[in-house]
Amino acid sequence: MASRIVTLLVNGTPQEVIVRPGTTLVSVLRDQLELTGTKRGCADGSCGACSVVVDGKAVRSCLIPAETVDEAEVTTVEGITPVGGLGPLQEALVEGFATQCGFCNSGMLMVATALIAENPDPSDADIMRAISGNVCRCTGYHPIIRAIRDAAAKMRGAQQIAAE
Amino acid sequence: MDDHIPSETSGETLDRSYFSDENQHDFKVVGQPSPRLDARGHVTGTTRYFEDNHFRGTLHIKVCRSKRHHAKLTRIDPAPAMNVPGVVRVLTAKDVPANWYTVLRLINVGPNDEPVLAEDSVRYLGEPICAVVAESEAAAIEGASRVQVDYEDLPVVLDVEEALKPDAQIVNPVHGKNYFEYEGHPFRRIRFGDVEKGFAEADHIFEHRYQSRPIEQAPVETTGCIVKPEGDGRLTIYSDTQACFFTLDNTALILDVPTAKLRVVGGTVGGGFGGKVDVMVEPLACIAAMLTNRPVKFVYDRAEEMQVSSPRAAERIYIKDGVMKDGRIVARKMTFYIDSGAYSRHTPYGVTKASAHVPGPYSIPNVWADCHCVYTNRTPSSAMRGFGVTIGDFALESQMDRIAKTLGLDPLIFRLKNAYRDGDTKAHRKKVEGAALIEVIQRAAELVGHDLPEEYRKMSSVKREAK
Amino acid sequence: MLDRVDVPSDLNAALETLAGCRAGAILSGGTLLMPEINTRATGLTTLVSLKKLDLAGISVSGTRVTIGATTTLDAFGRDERLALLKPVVESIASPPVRNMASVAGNLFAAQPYGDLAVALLALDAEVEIAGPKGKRQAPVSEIVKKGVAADEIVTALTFDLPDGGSWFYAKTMRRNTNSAAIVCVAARVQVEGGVVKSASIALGGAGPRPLRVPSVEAALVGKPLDAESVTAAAAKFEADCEPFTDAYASAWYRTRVIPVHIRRALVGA
Amino acid sequence: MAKHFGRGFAAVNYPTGMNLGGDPSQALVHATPTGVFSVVLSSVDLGQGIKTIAAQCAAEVLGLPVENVLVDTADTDTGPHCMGTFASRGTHRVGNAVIMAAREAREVMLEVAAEEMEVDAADLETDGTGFVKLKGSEEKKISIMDVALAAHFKQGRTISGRGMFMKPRNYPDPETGAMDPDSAQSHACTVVDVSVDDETGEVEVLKLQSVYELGRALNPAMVHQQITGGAWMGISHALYETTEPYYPDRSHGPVSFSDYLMPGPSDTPPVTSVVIERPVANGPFGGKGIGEMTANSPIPAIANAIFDACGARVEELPITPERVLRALDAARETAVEA
Repeated sequence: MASRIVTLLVNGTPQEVIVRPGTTLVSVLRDQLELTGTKRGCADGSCGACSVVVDGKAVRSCLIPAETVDEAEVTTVEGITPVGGLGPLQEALVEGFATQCGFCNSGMLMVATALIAENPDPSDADIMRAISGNVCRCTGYHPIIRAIRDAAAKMRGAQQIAAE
Repeated sequence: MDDHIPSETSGETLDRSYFSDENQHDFKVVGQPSPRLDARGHVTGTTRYFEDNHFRGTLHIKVCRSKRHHAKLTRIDPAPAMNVPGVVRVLTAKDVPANWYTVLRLINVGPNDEPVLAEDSVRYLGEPICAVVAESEAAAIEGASRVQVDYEDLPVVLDVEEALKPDAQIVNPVHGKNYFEYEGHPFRRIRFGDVEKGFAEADHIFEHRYQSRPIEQAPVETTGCIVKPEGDGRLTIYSDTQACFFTLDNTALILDVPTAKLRVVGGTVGGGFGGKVDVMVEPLACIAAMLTNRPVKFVYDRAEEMQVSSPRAAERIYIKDGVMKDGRIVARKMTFYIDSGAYSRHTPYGVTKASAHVPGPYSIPNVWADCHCVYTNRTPSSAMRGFGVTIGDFALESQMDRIAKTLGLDPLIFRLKNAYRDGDTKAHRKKVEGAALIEVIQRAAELVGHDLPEEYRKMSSVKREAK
Repeated sequence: MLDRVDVPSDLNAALETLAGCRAGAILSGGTLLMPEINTRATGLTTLVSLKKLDLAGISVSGTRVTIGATTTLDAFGRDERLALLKPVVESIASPPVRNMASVAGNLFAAQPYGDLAVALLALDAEVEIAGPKGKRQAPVSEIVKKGVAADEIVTALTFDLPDGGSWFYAKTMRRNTNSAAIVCVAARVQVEGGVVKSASIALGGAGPRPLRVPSVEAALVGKPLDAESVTAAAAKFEADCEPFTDAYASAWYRTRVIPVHIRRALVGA
Repeated sequence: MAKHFGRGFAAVNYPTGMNLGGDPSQALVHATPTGVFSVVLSSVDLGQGIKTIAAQCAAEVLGLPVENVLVDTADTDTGPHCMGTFASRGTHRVGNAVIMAAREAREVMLEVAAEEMEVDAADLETDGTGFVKLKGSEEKKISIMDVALAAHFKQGRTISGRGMFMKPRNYPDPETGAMDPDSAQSHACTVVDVSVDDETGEVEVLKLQSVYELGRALNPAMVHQQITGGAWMGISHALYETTEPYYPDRSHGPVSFSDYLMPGPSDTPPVTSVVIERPVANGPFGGKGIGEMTANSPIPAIANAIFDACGARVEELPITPERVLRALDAARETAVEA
């Protein structure tokens, strides 16, 4: 059984990890890098709690053997949290009472981050499609949808101000 | 799909105009939408759930489970599992100091009717037989698949009414019959008034059957724990239990150790919904930790959470109602068959909770209920949000609708006619206080523009109108 | 348990590894295989990832489309030249899964998953396969039935893009998004002179694999494409289908609604 | 094909707590030297929000902004006993225990303040912003931080309190079922609009409106969280969920979120809710439980709306498209016979 060194750029920081064959990305993040914001809710891709952004795309980190993403750029919930504060999506979830048990939040946030990066003005339908694979058992989804839309609007506003 | 715009059309209102003489206040913090204390932690991924505790050298448990609904175990051979690289130990029933338990023994509900690990028989598909402890999850999975188990099939009981027939195969030998016994009775009883007299007087009889199926709590975080042996000989149990001391005390009984040896750390859980009140993972993880002196993690995978952890019980409910022409219900008889699966867990308690809910929020002079807690060869059921009531409400309120539709009565007026009010006596003899059924119906009618005649708009839970 | 995960950058190396290992499997998007590896004792020891093989990409020449095997469903769905088939892709799973799942992988999804395979079956797609003995081609109908050999790798898919008026696709689900099919209908129906000239209708959710319904197709040819003749033709589905029971629906239910969904797919309500 | 539209109603009650096994919870409250108050529990937050409710209850009693209250839960080495999080008991039981503990701590706090201010403790009150003040005066006041410092370093007192709520165990009468199993009842009425496709049996919930009575909404935003989430779960239970789709047969049990059916983000309608309050004397500031019941009334309301829409009475859960079609078939047969 040959372990391998895998190099990742995680939240902007270069990381080298030694992985046993088939070690999944979620395991590298949580167990080796101790970035425990990314959650494990299943191991089959159906809950969405482990969603992270790899090379600009939201993916399921539980379905990715680390060897296959050598040299990839990975963003986790830790990477979207500004020092000393909250990002707009995080702030909208808090203010909109869109979090209850909190376990789905990281995955939701990463999927929403990827969505807004690509589509700064998503419709409710776009948001619902984007998070359709992320299970939330507490909120009934509507507060989350609202929060993502509010955050997107705020981010557009901020961009406009920056542009002016 | 594009038609749904939740944020535009959903609305949330607090209306203090009802009971306004009772609900005025000058609180400063209470009644305010204070931000959740846990929200920032949740959205930054810094909230610490049990699995976020990381200890070097942690071992992993996976369980070898029954592939049969009901069988004698003629052979359990863990040796092939031990040959898997990374497997450290295989736990069998012999390793569990007090293998037979039932969680509600803490409140003197017995008998102990379930083994932590199966001994000579299995009584449901997925019942734990051995626990494989390994250096990695993959090795534990591989090991669990290699344990050799030989079965001799026994007749299977899956239907609750079949289970209660005199010649039915016994599911659980501890009970010796396929039902939980309530102080000498084969079911929990409610007897109030004379239900047969009520039926004889009634203008109409309505008799219907309702059936639900097991439902999974489905928290996004599955059931699990990490147990860490400490230098002082104690064990710290990082757990997502819904009840820390309940888990601690039950675990100590199974381990046969003083409670002072255990410490449970939890309190922050990724959803429960009743699915984390059984004590399923902590005892085995503790035993493994004690035998290896290593931290041990035992977390259900999603399939275990779906099919092996206790669901909301399936219920079969018969309701017979006697109703007068004017819509007054004069007698209600309910028979519940609540499917406990192979063992008790919390279901005997839920059955009593179901009985206390009969006949719903209505004042009915004659009420009868027989609430059976039935053993079958399926995954034991246990608590879930609304335990004992949710399915009863489906049956009761479906029944109410059928009566109203058949008699041509407005569905809200029919409920108002029968609604309980302060001072009424419920079927379980408790005096009604703080009733507000009438008011929520009145406010709902207003909310949806459903016209109610004035006499029904004027009704009050606080007192009955003079006749 | 896995003792090797290879990420070769050369197809021959991948084929060699696959041929030389005891219990190997191809890893493409991982959305079908990894759940198995994560939760069950699969017996697999080697994974050969196709990720660096340069098999992703879409080329269109006239109406002929060639899609590399590891093209993600997401990339497929974004290609403006394939906009007609975008609804097929968007009916599958959720965006993060589509960001991973590959076009070729969908051919091996167990029913009632594999909606792209249903569409490709209606399009009479061809599958390009590389093996130790070289390359071969096979119709998608054969691949969804028999699969490929353990030492072979699907490298590409080719098909003719239908024109908008002749293409029909409708997937009935239990949820609006992210759901397997109750029934999935994909069809290419050409109408000439007011009557159906040719019909190629494929169904998902109607049997153990994506299947064509020749009895329905035959009954439709020569008839106008209207509710009446489609209803009559759809009624013949049973000769070609083996509806099954799963957690989503019973065989009884699928049998009952298959003709309804064929009609709705082809002529709307 | 036709789409049929219908409306259904359901009205329910739900117990707060369940004391058939005894149902206690405890809380400890103490001040830090700088006047931050720590509430120590072993209660579990599953997402329902007990940490926030405990902080609000303590802050209200102590007269502090909620930011000055910390909640430490749950460690069995340090936290006092709590029976657990279930039976819609958290707000009621733990809330009451926190209030009792906070009152005891408040009493000491006022005594310490009285000594510092050289007035009678009975003449003092809190202003809710972190000061203890003389009743009727705006000038004569002392910050709670100064009170705590004085207690710790000058007067040598602990500003702390112990709280407990227990409704003693009740035993049902085996013959009649007479019992006193709970502390209060909350109430709800739900109105649901649906459409039913009579060819496929598919049901769409178009609108869900509810009115709840729960004593006192201690945190209205969190009450609405429960209502919105519970409505979703109610729809899910009504139309989608089971681990045994062919019960009592055990085949085809789902094992992942791919095959265990629940509605996704685009499958449920907007939820409108109104909350009315009838405070209960035994509750924390009049509050009762609402956590569990929000999934209950939507289920029969949906069943009844389906009947209203198309005459199909489905007596089984979940109300799958298949069961709707079979009920429609049965209704048609009955109509033909009639």
